[in-house]
Amino acid sequence: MILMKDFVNWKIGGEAGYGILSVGVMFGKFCTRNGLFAFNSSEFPSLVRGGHNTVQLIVKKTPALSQYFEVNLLVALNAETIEKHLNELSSDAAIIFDGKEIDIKKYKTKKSHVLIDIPLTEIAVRHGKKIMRNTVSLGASIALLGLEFDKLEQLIKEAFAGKKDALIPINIAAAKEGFNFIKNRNIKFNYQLKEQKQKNHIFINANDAFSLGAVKSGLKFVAEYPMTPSSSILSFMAAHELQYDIVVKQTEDEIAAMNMIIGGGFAGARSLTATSGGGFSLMVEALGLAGMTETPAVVVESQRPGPSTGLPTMTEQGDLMFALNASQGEFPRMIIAPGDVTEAFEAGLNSFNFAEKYQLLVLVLLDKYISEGNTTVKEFDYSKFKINRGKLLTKAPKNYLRYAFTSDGISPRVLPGTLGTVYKANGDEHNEKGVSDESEENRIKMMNKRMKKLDVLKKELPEPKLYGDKNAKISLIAWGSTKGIILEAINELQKQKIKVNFLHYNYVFPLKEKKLLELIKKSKKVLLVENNMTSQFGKLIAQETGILFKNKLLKYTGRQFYPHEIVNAVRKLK
Amino acid sequence: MILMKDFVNWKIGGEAGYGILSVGVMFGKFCTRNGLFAFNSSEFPSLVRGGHNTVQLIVKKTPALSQYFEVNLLVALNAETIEKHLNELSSDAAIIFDGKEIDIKKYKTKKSHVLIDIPLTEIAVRHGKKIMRNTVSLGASIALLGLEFDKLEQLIKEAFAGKKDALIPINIAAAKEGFNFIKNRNIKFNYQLKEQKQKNHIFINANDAFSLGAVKSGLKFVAEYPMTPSSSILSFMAAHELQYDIVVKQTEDEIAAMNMIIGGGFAGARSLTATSGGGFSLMVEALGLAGMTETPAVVVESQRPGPSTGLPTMTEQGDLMFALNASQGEFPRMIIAPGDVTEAFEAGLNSFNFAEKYQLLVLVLLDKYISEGNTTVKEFDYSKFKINRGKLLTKAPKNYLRYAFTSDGISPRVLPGTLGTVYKANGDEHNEKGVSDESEENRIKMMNKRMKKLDVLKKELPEPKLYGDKNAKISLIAWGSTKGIILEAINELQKQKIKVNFLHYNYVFPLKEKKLLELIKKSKKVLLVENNMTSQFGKLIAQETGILFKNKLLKYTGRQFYPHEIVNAVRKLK
Amino acid sequence: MTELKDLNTKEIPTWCPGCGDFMILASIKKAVADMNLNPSEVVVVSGIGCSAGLPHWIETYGFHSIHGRAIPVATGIKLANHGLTVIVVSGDGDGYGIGLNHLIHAMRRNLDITFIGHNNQIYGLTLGQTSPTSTQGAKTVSTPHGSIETPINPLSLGLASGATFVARGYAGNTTQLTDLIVKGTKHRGFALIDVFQPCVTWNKINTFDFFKQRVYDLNSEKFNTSDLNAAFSRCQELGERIPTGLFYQTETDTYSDDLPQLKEKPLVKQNITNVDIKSVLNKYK
Amino acid sequence: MTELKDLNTKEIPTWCPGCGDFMILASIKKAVADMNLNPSEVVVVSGIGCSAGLPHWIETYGFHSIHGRAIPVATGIKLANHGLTVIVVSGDGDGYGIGLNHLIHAMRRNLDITFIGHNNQIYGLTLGQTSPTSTQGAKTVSTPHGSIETPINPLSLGLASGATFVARGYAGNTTQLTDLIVKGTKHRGFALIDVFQPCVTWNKINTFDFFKQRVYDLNSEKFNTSDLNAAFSRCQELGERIPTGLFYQTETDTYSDDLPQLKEKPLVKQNITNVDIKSVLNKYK
Ligand SMILES: Cc1ncc(C[n+]2csc(CCOP(=O)(O)OP(=O)(O)O)c2C)c(N)n1
Ligand SMILES: Cc1ncc(C[n+]2csc(CCOP(=O)(O)OP(=O)(O)O)c2C)c(N)n1
Ligand code: SF4
Ligand code: SF4
Ligand SMILES: [Mg+2]
Ligand SMILES: [Mg+2]
Repeated sequence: MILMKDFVNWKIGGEAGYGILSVGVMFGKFCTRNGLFAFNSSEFPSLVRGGHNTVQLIVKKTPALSQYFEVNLLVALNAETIEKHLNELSSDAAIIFDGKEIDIKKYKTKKSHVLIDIPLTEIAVRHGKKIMRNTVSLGASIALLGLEFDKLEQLIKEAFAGKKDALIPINIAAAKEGFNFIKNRNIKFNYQLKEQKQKNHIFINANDAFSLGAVKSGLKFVAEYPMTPSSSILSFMAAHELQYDIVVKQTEDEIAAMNMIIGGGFAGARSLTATSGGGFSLMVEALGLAGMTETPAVVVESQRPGPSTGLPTMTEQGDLMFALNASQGEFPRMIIAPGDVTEAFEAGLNSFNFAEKYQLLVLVLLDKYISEGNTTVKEFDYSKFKINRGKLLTKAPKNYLRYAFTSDGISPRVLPGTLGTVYKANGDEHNEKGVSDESEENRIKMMNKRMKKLDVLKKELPEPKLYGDKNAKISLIAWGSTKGIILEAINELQKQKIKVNFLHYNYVFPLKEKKLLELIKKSKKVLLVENNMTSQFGKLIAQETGILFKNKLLKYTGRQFYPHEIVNAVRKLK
Repeated sequence: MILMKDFVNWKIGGEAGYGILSVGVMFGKFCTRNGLFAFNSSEFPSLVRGGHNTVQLIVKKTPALSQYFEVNLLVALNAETIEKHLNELSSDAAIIFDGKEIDIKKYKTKKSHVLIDIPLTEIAVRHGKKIMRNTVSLGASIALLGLEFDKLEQLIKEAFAGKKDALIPINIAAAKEGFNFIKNRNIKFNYQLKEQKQKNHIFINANDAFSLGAVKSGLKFVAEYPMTPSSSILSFMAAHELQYDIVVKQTEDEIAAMNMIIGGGFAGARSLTATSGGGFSLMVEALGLAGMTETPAVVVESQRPGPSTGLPTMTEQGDLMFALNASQGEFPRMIIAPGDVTEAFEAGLNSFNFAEKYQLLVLVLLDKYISEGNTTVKEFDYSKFKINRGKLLTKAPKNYLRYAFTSDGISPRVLPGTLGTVYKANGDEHNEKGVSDESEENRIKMMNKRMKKLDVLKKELPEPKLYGDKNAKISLIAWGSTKGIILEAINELQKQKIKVNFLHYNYVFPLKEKKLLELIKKSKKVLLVENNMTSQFGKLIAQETGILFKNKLLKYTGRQFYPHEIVNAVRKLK
Repeated sequence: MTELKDLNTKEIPTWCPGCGDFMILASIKKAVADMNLNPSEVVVVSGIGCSAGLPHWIETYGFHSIHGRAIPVATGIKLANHGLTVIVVSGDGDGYGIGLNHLIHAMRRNLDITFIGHNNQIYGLTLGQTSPTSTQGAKTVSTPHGSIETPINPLSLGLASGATFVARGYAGNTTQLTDLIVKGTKHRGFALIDVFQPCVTWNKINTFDFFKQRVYDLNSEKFNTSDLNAAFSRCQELGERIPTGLFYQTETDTYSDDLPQLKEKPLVKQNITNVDIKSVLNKYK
Repeated sequence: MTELKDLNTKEIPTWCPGCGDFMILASIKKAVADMNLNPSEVVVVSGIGCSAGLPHWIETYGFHSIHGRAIPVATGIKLANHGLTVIVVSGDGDGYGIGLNHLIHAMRRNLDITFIGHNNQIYGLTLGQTSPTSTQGAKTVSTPHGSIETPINPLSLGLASGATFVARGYAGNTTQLTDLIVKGTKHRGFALIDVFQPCVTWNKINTFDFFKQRVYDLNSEKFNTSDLNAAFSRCQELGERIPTGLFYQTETDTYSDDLPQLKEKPLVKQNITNVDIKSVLNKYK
C-alpha cells in the first residue's frame, strides 16, 4: 500500500534569468492562499545571468519552518539540475523536464521516480517567450499536487497588473496548458496537497518583514548602499517612499550611509541603514560615533559568508563577534538576531523604540537564508505596539544638559531646532554639556553612564525562549536563523521518540544568561548549533558565563543546515 | 637622619608649545648617557598649543620600567602645574619655579618641600627666547640632582646641529646659567643621582623601536595616514626613506593605506601600515581581503581611548577585542602586543617573518603609553635575526597552483612578474588556482586550509613569560603595555615581603594557554590587570579556556596605571 | 535680533594664537548675525582637525563628528529637518583628503548646505603632515624631501562636480569672507567656499604674508559668475596672483525641492503614530 | 610574441550575453597583444561588480579585490614593482561611487597606471540600482520615482584632478577602444579611460542603440588634446552628440620618476638581507 503524503518539497533548477526566483515566490503565495504553509530557500551564484540556480519550496499543512534536504518534486529547466540534484530525490519523487532538451536516460533515475516529460519550451514559446517555461512548469506542478488552478490565475493577474498587463493572458494560458498537460494524464504521485481552511496568512521574507515593522514604527529616513542580501530593504523602502513619506537615499558608500543616519537620528528622524558584512566593515568607525554621541541608530546587517567578498550570494552566521566588537573603544550596543520572519517584523517594530529609549546603536543581524527565505506565517500582530521615544523632550528645561548624569544612564534629549537652548554632539569624550573634557573624573563618570544603559536594557529584555520538552535531557542552544531548522528537527526527533528542548536567542546582546544556566545544569547533553566555523555565539557565552561547549554542530559551507543534520547530530549525542 | 635617595621622579608642566616634550627626551638621553635608567611619560590635551602639558621622567640606577605617581622634583613653567600636581609631591620634593610669574604662597606647599625660585624667563629671554625656559630648568634640574654639565652641552650640540646651529651657544649658555644658579646655592635635596658605569644603552620609545626593527627586517613599503599616537612611525619612515630605499606614502585615508599594503605585499615588498583605532576602523574591510587572498601584511594599531575620537592624546588598551574580530567572516590573524620597547623592536623584526611565513595578517597592538614612552634599555640585539620569507619561490613549478592545499595550510607563493605562470588573487572564495569557486567541498577545504595556519603558528609561538616568584600564591595576568608597571609593582611588593608572580602576554593571539592553566591551578589568588573597562583580555581567555576572573583590576580613565595602584590591589587581595 | 554676542560660547577657542581659524569663526558668527538666524535653528557640523573644533565656539547647535564625515552627518541632519540652517566646517585633510568623496557627491546632489573649507594646506592637529592641498615640494614631517603630488584644486573639482555655488575666501579678509558665507548660505543649494587659512604653526610657505601679496578680488572686475568654463579656467590661476571671491553660481532645484516627501513638512515634524501598513501587508497574502 | 590566444583563460566570462564588458575585455586583450607585453608582467586589478570579474578572463596576473579599492591595491603593486604593467578595471559604482576618492588622488599622483572605467550607468551585479553616472530621471530599483542627482562626469573630474591622460571609449567601437588602451598604457603616467558600456540587462536607456546614434570621434576633427580648458568644455557635451576619443594628454614626471628609491631597481628586486641599522640606533644613545 502506498502512503499518501500531505506535503511536498518542490525544487526548480535552471540558469539565472530563467525566472526561477519569481516563480518560487508565486508558488509560495499560491500555497499560502490555499491555506497551506510554505517555506522557500534559494541557491544561486554571484552572477546576473547564467550559472546554476535553484529554488526550493517545502509545502505542508502545518507551519513550514525551514528548508528540507529530500526533494519530492524536481522541475529541471536544464540538464544540470538533474545532474546536481538527483541524489536529493526521495525514491518516489517526480521530475518535470522537457524531453526535447534533456536526455533523461543519461541519468540514473530510479524506477520508482515519476518522470514527467513536458514540452515546456514549446508551450512557452507558443504562448510568448521561452522564459515562460517557469509558468508552464508551475501550472504542471500544482496539477500534479492536486491543487486547483483558479488561485494561480488570480496571482498571475496580480503579478503583471499595471505596466505589464499584456503578459497576463499569455502567462495564464501557458500555465493552464501546463496544468492541463498533467490533468489530462493520469499520473500517480504520492504527494498530494489539499486546500486548507486557515486564511489570512502571508508569505514574506525577513527583509520585507523587518521593513514593514520599521515603517510601522515610524521610520522616516533610510540611507543605504546596495549589498546582497540586504539590498531588497533598499528597494522595499524606495518603492514605498512616497506612500509613507520616507526619504530614501542611496549613498556613495556605506560610510556615508552610516554617518547620514547618525545625522538623521541626531536631528530626530527614526533612521535606518542596512548592509552586509563588507559594507558593515565600512560603517565601523561611525558605529563608535553613534555610541559616543548617544545617537539612536538602527543598522541591519544581513550576513553572507566571508572573509572578504567570500560567497556573496550564500549564507552564514559569521559576523556575530564582529558586530559585537566593531569599532575602537568600549560602548553599549544591542544585538537582535531574529530567528524567523515574525521575529524580523518585531525587530523592525521594536528596534527604533530600543534605539531611542536607550539612545544607542541597535544592530539587527539577519542572514541571506532568512533575508531571502519566504515563509508562510500568520499575519503580523502589531495591535499592542506603541511608539516609545524615551526621554525625548519637546521643550528644553532651564540649564538643559544634553548628557546629564542620571541613575539609569539615559539623559533627556532635545532635538536641534528646539528653541531656547543649544548643545553639541561630540565624538570626543565630553562633559554633560557635550563640551570636550579630558579629566579623569569626567571620563569615568561618562563611561559608567554610557555602560549603565546596557544593564538597564538587559533587565528589560526577555529571557531567550525555550522550545520543546522542558524536562528533556538533551538541550540545543542556538541563535538567529537556525531557529526554524531546529524546530523542524525537534518535530522529527519527537517522532523518533527522542526528547529534546531548544533555547533560542533572538535578543543576543546584552546576553540574558539565567535560563541558559538553569538549562545547562539540568541537561545531560547540550549541543550548540551555529552556521559558522568558530562557534561565535559559543564565544559570547563563554565570555559572559565561562561555559565552554563540548558538543558543537557547526556548518560553514556557505549553506544553512537541513533539519536532518540536526537530527543526526542529536542522535549521535545519545 | 635624612636618607639620601638614588632616584628621582621628575616632572615638568606648562602649556603646549613650551618645549616640554623635547626637554623630557633630552633629559632622558642625558640620564642614559650617565649610565642611569630613565622612563618618560607625558600627558597633554588634543591641542597644538596651549592646554596643560606634563612630562614625567623617572630616573634610577636600576631599569626604570614605568611611570611613577609620586613626584620628587617638579618644574613648574606655569601656576597651573603647581595647582594640579601639588598633591603628587613627596614630602621632600623640590619645586623649581619662577617667582616673578608664580606666587608660590598661594599654594599649600609643605615646609619640608624645597622651593627653588629661579628667574627662568629672565634668563631665557636674556639668552634668546622665552621658550628656552625649558633648557634653563633642565640645567637647574641636573645641578640639583648632582649630575655634571658636560654631557648636557654635548646633547644640546647634537640636538640643534645642522639647520639650527645658531641655537647651540645660546641654549648652552642658558642651561649653564640654570645649572650654576643651583650650584651657587647650597641647596639640600634628598634625591641625588650619580653617573653609573653601564653605557651603550639607548633611550627610545616603542614606535621608534618597532620602526627600527621593521627596517632591519627588510621593510620596503609604508602606506600610512597620520593618526596620533601612531604618526611618529610615518615620520620616522619618511625621515629614513632615502637612507633605506623605502617608499613611504602618505595616503588619502586609511582605507587606501591598508589596500596599498595589500598590493605591496602581493607584489612581494614587505609592507607596513600604522594607525590608531579610528583609522583601524577604516581598514576593517581590507583586513578580510588580506585574509582571503593570504597576502602578508603588517598593521600597527597604537591604541588610544575610544569610543570614537574619545581622548585622542591619552592611552588605553581598549581595542583588543576589536582587533581580534574585525572584518566579516572568519580567517586567521596574529596579534602581538609588545610590553616594552624591546618587545616592540622584536615585533618590528619578526612581524614580517610571521606575515610572510604564514601568509597572514599580523596586527601589532601598541598604545600611546608605550608608543610615546621613552625608556632606557640595552641596545637591541638582532645578531641572530634572519629574514624568513617562508615558501616564497623564485621560479614557478609546472602547473603551479597559488592556493595549493598543503598539510600546514601554507601554499608556495610566487610573485607577479614571475615568468611562466600567472594566477589571480581573489577576495571571493576561490579554488587552488585562485578562481572563484562556490562549491561546498571547496569552501570547507579552503576554510580549513586557512585556519590550519593558525594551529601551526600557535605551535611555533613561545608560551607567555612568567616573572617573579614561580611558587608565589598570588599571580597577576596581563598583556601588552602594563608589563613594566606590574614589574615595578612586583619589586615593591617584594620589598613588602609579598610574593607574587606575573604572567605577561606579548603574543596575544593565537593564545597559548598551557602556562596560564598551570599557573591558575597553582595560585590561590589571581588578578587580571587591564587598562580598559570591560577586561577584554579576560574575554579572550574566557573564550579559549572558559576561565572567568574573579579579581580584575581595570582602569579606564584614559591614563595608564601607576605601580602603587597594582600594589594596593594586590594587598587588598591578601 | 540675533546679535554677535549671542553667538559667543563660555568656552574659548584653543587654536594657536594668530591662527587663521579665528577669522573664519568671526566671519561665520558675523554672517549668522547678519542673516539674523536663530542660533537654535543653526547646526554647525565638523569632522576632525584644528578647524573641526569650531562648532564648540559658536553658540548654535553643533555636531563634532569624525574625520572626513561632516558632510554625510550634515546631509542626514538636513534631510531629517530641512528647516535648519546647516553649515559644515572642514579642513583640507578632512574635506579634500579623507572626506573628498562625500564632498563631490554632496555637490552633485545640491542639498542646501554651506561648506566652508579651512584650507591651511597642512595637517594641523596631527602636527604638520602634508595635505592634499600642500604645495608641490612642500617639506613636512611626512614629506621631509618635499611633496611630489599635484595639489587638489577644490574649486575646479567643485565646478567639475556640478556644484551650484563655488567661491574662495581668505581668512585675512573677513569682510569678503562674511559676504561669501552670507551669499553661500542664502544660495539655494550646496555652496562650496574654500578659504585660505594660514596655519601659523606648521605652514611656513602659505602665510598671511604670502596671501597678502597675491590675493585679489575676482568680483571687483567684471567677471561673469554664470560661465562655467571661464570659472574653470580662472580657478587654475594660482601663481603670483590668486583670485578670491565668487567664481560660479547657478540656480537649480535643491535636493529637498525634488523630494515630494518633504513638501508639507520636514521629516521630524511628521506624525509617526498610527502609520497604516495594512495595505502593504495585504500584498503578501 | 604575445598572441591573442595566449591571453585566453580556461574559464569563460559569466557576463550576460551581449554585455558591453565582452568588448572591453576583447579590447584589453588586443591592446596587450599589440603591445607585445609578456602576460606574466601584466597585472589586471579590479574591485567588485560585473566588470570586476574581468581579471579572471585574461591570462595575466590578476587581483580581484574589494568594492572600490582596485586603485589603492594597484598603487601598492605598482610602487612595489614598477616594472609591471598595471591595468585597473572598474565599474561606475566601483570607480566613480564608492572608490572615487582613490581615483582622484591617484590622478593627481600620476602613477603609471591605466584605469578603464566600465561605465554602464547602473549597478549591474547588485541587480540594477542607480549609479553615480545614471542619467537624471533614471528609474531603477532604488529610484523607482527617478534619480534626482546630477550625474558624475568622470572626464571633467579627471581634468580637474590633474590627470595627464583623459579619454573616453565606447564598448561598441573596439578599434578605437583598443587604440585608446594602447595609448593610455604607453602614456607615462595615469591614464583615465572612461568607457560607455551598455548593460543589456538593467539599463534600458543607455543602450548600444542610444550610443550608436550619438557618439563621434573627437580626434577625427582637429581637436587640440593639450588644451585643458577646451577639453573641460568639450566633455560637457553629453546631449544629442557625444564625443569619444582622447580629450587631453600632457607629459610630466610620473610618481615613480620622482622617487629616488626606485631609480636603481623596483623595491621587490632590492636586497633586504643585511640592512644596517647601526647608525640610526646610535642616534638614540
Ligand atoms: C580616521 C582618522 N584618521 C586620522 C585621524 C587623525 N587626524 C586628526 S585631524 C587630522 C588631519 C587634520 O588636518 P586637516 O583636516 O587639514 O585639519 P587642520 O587640523 O589642518 O585644521 C588627522 C589625520 C583621525 N582623527 N581619524
Ligand atoms: C563594500 C561593499 N558594498 C557593496 C557591495 C555590493 N556590490 C557589489 S557590486 C556593486 C556595484 C556594482 O556596480 P558597478 O561598480 O557599476 O559595477 P557593474 O556591476 O555595473 O559592472 C555593489 C554595490 C560590495 N561588494 N562591497
Ligand atoms: S596648528 Fe595651525 S591650524 Fe592648528 S590651531 Fe595652530 S595655527 Fe591653527
Ligand atoms: S548585468 Fe549588465 S553589466 Fe552585468 S553582465 Fe549583465 S549586461 Fe553586463
Ligand atoms: Mg589642514
Ligand atoms: Mg556599473
